[in-house]
Amino acid sequence: EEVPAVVRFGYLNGPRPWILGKADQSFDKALGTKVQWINFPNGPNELNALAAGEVDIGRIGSVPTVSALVRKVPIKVIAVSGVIATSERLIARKGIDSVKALEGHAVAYPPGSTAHYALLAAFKVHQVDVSKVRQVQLKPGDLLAAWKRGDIDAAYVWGPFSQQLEGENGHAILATKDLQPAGYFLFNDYVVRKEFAEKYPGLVVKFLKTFGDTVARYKADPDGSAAIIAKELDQDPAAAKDTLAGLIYPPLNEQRTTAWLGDGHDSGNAVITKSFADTARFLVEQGELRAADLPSDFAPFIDTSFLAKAVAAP
Amino acid sequence: MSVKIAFEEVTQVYGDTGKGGGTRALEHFSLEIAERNFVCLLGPSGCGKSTVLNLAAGFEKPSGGSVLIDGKTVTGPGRDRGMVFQEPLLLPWRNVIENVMLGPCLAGWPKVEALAQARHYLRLTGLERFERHASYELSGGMRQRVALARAWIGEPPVLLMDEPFGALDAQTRLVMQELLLEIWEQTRTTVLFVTHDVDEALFLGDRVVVMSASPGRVLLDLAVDLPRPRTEEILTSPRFADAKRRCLRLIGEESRRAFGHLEGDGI
Amino acid sequence: MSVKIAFEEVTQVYGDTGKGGGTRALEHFSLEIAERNFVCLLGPSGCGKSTVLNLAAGFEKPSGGSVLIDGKTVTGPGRDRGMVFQEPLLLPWRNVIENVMLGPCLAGWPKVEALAQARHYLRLTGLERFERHASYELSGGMRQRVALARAWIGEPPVLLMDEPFGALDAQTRLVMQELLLEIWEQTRTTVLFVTHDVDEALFLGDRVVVMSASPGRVLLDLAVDLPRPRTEEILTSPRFADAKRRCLRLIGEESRRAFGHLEGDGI
Amino acid sequence: MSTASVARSARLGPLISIASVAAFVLLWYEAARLGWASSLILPAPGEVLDTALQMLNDGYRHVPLWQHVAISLGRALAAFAAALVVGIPLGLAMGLSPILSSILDPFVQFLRPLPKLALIPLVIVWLGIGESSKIFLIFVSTLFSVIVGAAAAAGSVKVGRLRLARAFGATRRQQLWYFVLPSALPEIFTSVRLAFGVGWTTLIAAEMVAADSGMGWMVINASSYMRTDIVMLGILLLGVTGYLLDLAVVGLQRAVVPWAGRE
Amino acid sequence: MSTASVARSARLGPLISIASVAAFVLLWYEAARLGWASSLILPAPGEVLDTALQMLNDGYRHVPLWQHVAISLGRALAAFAAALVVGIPLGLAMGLSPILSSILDPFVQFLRPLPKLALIPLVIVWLGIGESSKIFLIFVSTLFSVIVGAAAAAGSVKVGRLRLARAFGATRRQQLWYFVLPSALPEIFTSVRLAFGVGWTTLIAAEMVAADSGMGWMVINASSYMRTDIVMLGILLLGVTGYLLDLAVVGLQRAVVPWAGRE
Ligand SMILES: Nc1ncnc2c1ncn2[C@@H]1O[C@H](COP(=O)(O)OP(=O)(O)OP(=O)(O)O)[C@@H](O)[C@H]1O
Ligand SMILES: Nc1ncnc2c1ncn2[C@@H]1O[C@H](COP(=O)(O)OP(=O)(O)OP(=O)(O)O)[C@@H](O)[C@H]1O
Ligand SMILES: NCCS(=O)(=O)O
Ligand SMILES: [Mg+2]
Ligand SMILES: [Mg+2]
Repeated sequence: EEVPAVVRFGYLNGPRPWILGKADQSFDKALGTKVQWINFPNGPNELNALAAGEVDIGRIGSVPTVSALVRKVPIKVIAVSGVIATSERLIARKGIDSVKALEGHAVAYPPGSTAHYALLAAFKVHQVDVSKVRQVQLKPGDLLAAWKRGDIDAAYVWGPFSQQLEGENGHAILATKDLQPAGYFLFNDYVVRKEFAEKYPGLVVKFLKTFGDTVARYKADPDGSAAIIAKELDQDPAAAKDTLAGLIYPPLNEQRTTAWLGDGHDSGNAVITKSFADTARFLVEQGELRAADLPSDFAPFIDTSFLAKAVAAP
Repeated sequence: MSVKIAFEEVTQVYGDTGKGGGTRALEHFSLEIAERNFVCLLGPSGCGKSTVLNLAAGFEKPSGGSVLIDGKTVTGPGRDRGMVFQEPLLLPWRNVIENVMLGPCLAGWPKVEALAQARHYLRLTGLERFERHASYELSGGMRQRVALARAWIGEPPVLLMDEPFGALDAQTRLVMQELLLEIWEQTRTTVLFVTHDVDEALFLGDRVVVMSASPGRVLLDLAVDLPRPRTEEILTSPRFADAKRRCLRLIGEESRRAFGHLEGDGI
Repeated sequence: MSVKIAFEEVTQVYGDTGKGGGTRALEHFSLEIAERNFVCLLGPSGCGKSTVLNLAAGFEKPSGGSVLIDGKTVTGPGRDRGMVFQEPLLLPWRNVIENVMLGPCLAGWPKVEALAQARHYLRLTGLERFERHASYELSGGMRQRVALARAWIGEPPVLLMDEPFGALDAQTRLVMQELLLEIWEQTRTTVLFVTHDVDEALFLGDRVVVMSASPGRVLLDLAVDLPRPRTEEILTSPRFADAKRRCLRLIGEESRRAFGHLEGDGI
Repeated sequence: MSTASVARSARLGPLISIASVAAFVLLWYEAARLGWASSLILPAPGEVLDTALQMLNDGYRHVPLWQHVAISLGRALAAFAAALVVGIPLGLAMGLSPILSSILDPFVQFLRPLPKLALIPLVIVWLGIGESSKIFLIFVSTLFSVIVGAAAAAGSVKVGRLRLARAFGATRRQQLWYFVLPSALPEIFTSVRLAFGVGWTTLIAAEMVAADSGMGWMVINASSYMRTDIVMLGILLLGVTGYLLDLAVVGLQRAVVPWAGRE
Repeated sequence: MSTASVARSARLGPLISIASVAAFVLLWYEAARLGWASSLILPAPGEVLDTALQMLNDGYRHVPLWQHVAISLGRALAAFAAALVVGIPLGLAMGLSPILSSILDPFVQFLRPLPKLALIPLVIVWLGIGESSKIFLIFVSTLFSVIVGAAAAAGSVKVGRLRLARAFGATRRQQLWYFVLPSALPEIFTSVRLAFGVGWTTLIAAEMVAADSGMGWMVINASSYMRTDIVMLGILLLGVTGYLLDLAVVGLQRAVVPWAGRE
C-alpha cells in the first residue's frame, strides 16, 4: 500500500492521551509518513474542514459527528476515543446547587458542542423551564472573562476552562456522566474520510493501533503523561491531569460489542448507534437539524473493520 | 470729504517669514480712499489686488504698516464692511431670499424687518420673482446679483469687491456693471473694486489705481473724468476710447520705466 | 479659395429627444468657412458656440443637417483638426515637452522627429527653457502656450479653439492673442475661434460671426477690415473703436429685431 | 460614447442588473441540479427558498425570522447612531483644530485598520456579554471612518465660505452651525455610507459574542450544525439588508442635501 | 486662524502627537499600577513589554514573533496584490462601460458590506483550510472597495481629457493607457488606502481558519486561554503594522502620482 505525503489529523486543543503521540511523533513513525496536526477550537469548527475534505482523520464530539452524518458529510465513524464522564461539567456560582436552580440565571455554553447538548439534556432531565434561563453562547476562551465580570452564573464546559471557573469560586453541579441514567450518552469519536479509508485502509488501522498504545501509556503513568501533555499544549498540568481523568477510554478490544459500536452486523443495536439516533432526534427537536435529513439508521455510518484489524495486529 | 479707507506703507509677506524668504505680495503700499468714492484697483494677475482687499476686510493682518478704516486700525472682519467675492459664494442650503437674509439672520434682526429689506434688495436686483428658488438653479449672472443683494442689505458704509464679475460673459457683465452703478448712485457707499479689466475699471471708477506686479505697489493713480451716470453707450464713445488709450499708454510707460529689465519674461 | 468647413442647416437637440422636448442648442445653423481664414464665433453664454465647435471636431453628431470638412461629412474626431480648449488640459504626468509630443506619440512618429518638432514649437511659444518643467508648475498663460504648441505640432489644416484665453487675465490674454496671430500668419491654417469677447473677436478675426441665443443661429456675419499684422496698438486706434461701435450697434439692432420681446429677462 | 447611448443605457441599467442577477440564480440552480457540487457545499436555490418559507412560518430557534433581521438591524442602527453622534462632532472638531487633530490622530489611525475581532476578548472583559458589547463592536468599526470622513469634510470647507462667514460677523458658534456643518454635510454623507458599509461587515463578529438571535448569530449557529442552507439564507439576508440600508442612506442624502454635486 | 499659526501648528503637529501617545501610555501605566482594573482586564504596559521581550527570545508557540508578523503581512500583501490586479482593471472597465457596470453592480453592492465571517464556512468548503482560504478572505474584503474606487475614478475622468484623447486620434487602447489610467491613478490610490484598511481588518477572521501562526491567530489563540497580555501585544502589533502599511502606500502615492492634488 502506497502512502500519502501527509496525513491530516484534526483535533481539539484539549488534553487527551494521544497528545503523547504528538509529542514523540509516534504517529508519524507508525504511519511511515508525516502527520499534520490541525487544531480546532471546537468540534463544529472541524465540520467545515471535514466537509471540504481537508481532514483525513478527525477526533470530534458525538454531537458534531451527528451533524456531519445527518448533513451527509462523507465520513465513517471508526472508533470511540473517550466517553465524556466528568471532563465536561456544569459549573455554577456559589449558591446555585442544582440544575433547577439555574432558572433566573445566565448559563453559557460553546455552541454545537457536546457540552451544549449536555446542557440542553440536563434542562430536560431536571425539568427546567428554559424560558426562565438566559442561554448564552460563548467560545470557551471567552467564558472566564464573562464569569469574572459576573455576566454569567454558570457554564457547561470542558477543561482547562472548567477548572479555571472552579478556581474562581465556581463548583460543579453536574457532570456529563450524570446524564447517562437518563439515556444521554456523550462521547468523542474518530471519524475518517470515506475516500481516505478506501485508499489507505492500512494507515487507518495503524492510526487506531497507535491511539490504543497512547491510551495504554497514559493508563500506565497518568501523572507522567499528564505532565508531557500539558507541556506540549502549553497548559496548566493540574488542570490537564483532571481533564484527562474525566474521560473513560474504552479499550479498543471491547468496542466491537453492542455496548459500544458493535461488530458490523449487530451495529444497529449498539449503544453508540442508538446514541447517535437519540442525539439526532434531540437536535431536530431543538430546531437545529431538519427531520427530513435524518437517516433511518446510523449503523451504515459505522465501520468497525479497522478496529478489528487494529486489535488483531501484534 | 474725509478719508474712509487708508493703507499706510503696508507690507505683506506670505509663507516662510522666518529667514526673510517667502512671497512679498505688497511692499510700501500706500493708498487713501475718500468717503463715497468708487475706486477701482487694476493690475495683472498675482500683483496683490486680493491681498489689498483682504487686508481692508480684516481677513489678514499686514506684516508691516497699517490699514485704517475711519482712522481706526482694522483688527478683523466686521459688518461695517460688505464683501463681494469673485464667486457668488451662495449657500446652496438656503434659497435666494434666505441667502440675502444671511447677514440680518446672523446679526439677529427682527424677522419681519429682515424680510422686508431682503425683498427690497431683490426688487432692486430684479430677482423678486426668484425669491424661493434654490441658488443652484440660477444662472451665473443671477447668482452674482444675489451676492450683491446680500452684501447691500446690511447697508455697510464700505463695499469691498474682488473681481465680482470676472466669471461672467461680456454681455451679462455689462448688465451687472450698470446695475452696480445704479444702486451705488442711490446708496453712495465707499467702494473698493478689484479688477484686471481696464474697460471695467474705467467704466465704474472715480479713480483707477494701477498696481505693479510683485511686490505690489501703486504704479499709477488716475482720476476718471467720464461723466455720470454712465451707461453702455459710453463704452464706445470717443471720450472712453481716449481715456482708455491714455490709461494704457501710461501703464505701458510706467511699466517699462519700473520693470523694463523684466520684460518678455514668463507671463 | 475653397470652402474648408461647412455647416449646412445644422440642428442640435440635447436631452430627451423622444417627445420633442430637450434643449434645442442649434437650429438651422449654416456657415461656410474658407480655407486659411480666421473666423471668430461670438455670442452670449449658452448660445451654442461650443456646440458648433464640438460638431466640427466630431465629438458630437448633429441631430439634423450636416457638418462637412473639405466637402466630406464629419464622422468623428481626427488628426486633421487640432483642438484648443478653454482649459489648457495639460496631462500632469507628462512634463512640458512630453505634453507637446502627445500627438506625435499617439500617432507613432519617430522619436527624433517628434522631439525636434516639439522643440521648434516650444521655441515659437517662448517655452524652450521650460521643457522639463512639470505642467503644474507653470502659470496659467504658460500652460495655455503649451496647449497651443501641442495643437500646432501636428500641423492640422484646421484649428478649432473654444475660448482658449477665457481664463487668463487681460494682460496675459493680449500677449497670447498676439502670439496666436503671429504663428497663424506663418502657418495659415483655417481657424474657427470661439469667444464671447467682442474685442478679442475683432482683434483676431477676418470675419466675426455673431450668434443669437437659444436656439443658436447666425445673427450677423461681419467682415473685419482691420489691417494685418495686428498688434496691441490697434486696440486703441480709432479704426478699432469704429469697428467695435459698428459691431455692437449691429448686434444691438439685430438682437432687438429678433428677440425684442425677450429683452430684460433673466440674464 | 454618444449622448444618446448614455441615455439609453441609463434607462436599460436596472433591466440589465435584474437580468444579470437572474442569470446568476439560474446558474446556481443549474449547478445544484446537475450536481456540480453536493448540496452540502452548494444548497440549491429551491432548498434555500424552502428553508426560508419554513422559517417564515416557524422562525429559527423559536425566534421569528423577521425578528432576527430586526434584532441585527437594531444593533447596527444603535451603533451607527452612536458613531454619528460621537464621530461627526469629533471629526468636525479635528478638521477645524489642527491641535486636536494632532492629539487624536495617532489613535484614530491606529484603531481604524485594527481587526475588530481582536477587541472581542477585551470588549467582553470591559463591557460584558450584553447588548452593549455587540453594539460597541459595530460602533468602533464605524466610528473611525466617520471621524476621518467628517474631519476631511470640515477641512475641505472652502476658504471663501469661511471668509464670508467672518465678513458677516458670524460668531464661532454661528460659523459652525451656519457654514461649516452644512458645507461638510454632502461629504459627510458620502463617508457615512462608507462607514456604515464597514460597520455592517462587523455584524457577525459582534453577534459571536453571546448572542441568541440576529442574522449573524443565525449564520454562526447554523454553521455549527452544517446547515448550509440556513448559512446561505443568512448570507442573502445580510447582503440584502446591507444593500437596503445603503439605499436608505442614499435616499436620506437626497432629501437632506439636495444640492450635493449640484453646486 | 492666521497663516502664521497654521504654519506653527504644522511644525508642532508631530510633537503634539508624540506627547499625546506618551500621555496615553502613562495613563495606562498608572491605571494598571493603581489597580483600577485587574491585570486580567487591563495588563500593565510593563507586563506587555515583558511578554514582548520574552516572545522576542522564545517566540509564541514555537514560532518567533517576527515570523508571526511576517506571515500575517505576507498573507495580507498577497491578498492586496490580487485585489489590485483583479479590482483595478475590473473597476476601470465598470467605470467606462455602463453595461458592464449594470451587470456587475448588484454583486459588488451585495458583497461589499457583507460580513466576511459569513463566508468562512463556504470558503473552507471551496478552498480548503490552507493559505489560499486565508488569503481569499482578505482578498474579497479588499476587492470590492478597490473595484468601487477604480470605477468611480474612471467615471470621474474629466470629459475634456477624453475629448483631448479623441481629438488626437487615440485608439481605445491608447485612451486607456495614456489618459484614463493616469487620470484615475490619484483617486485610485486614495481608495486603495481605504481598501487596504478594510482588508487589514479581516486579518483575524482569515486567521481563524485553521491557522497556527500569524498575528491574528496569536490574538485568537491567546484569547482562548485568557492571556490578555498577549492579546494586548497582538493588538499593538496589528495596529502598528496596519499603520506602517498605510504609510508605505502614502509614500508610494507620493512617488507615483506627485501631481495628485496639485492640478
Ligand atoms: N495665502 C497665501 N500664501 C502664500 N502666498 C500667497 C497667499 N495669498 C497670496 N499669495 C501670493 O501673493 C501674491 C499676490 O496674491 P493676490 O492673490 O493678492 O494677487 P491678485 O492680484 O489678487 O491676483 P489674481 O488677479 O490672480 O487674483 C501672489 O504671488 C500670490 O501667490
Ligand atoms: N451635453 C449637453 N446636454 C444637454 N444640454 C447641453 C449639452 N451641451 C450643451 N447643452 C445646452 O446647449 C446650449 C448651448 O450650449 P453650449 O455649451 O454650446 O453654449 P456656449 O455658447 O458654448 O456657452 P458658454 O459661453 O457658456 O460656453 C445650452 O443651453 C446648454 O445648456
Ligand atoms: N469534547 C468535544 C467537544 S465538541 O467536539 O463537541 O466541540
Ligand atoms: Mg485676486
Ligand atoms: Mg462654451
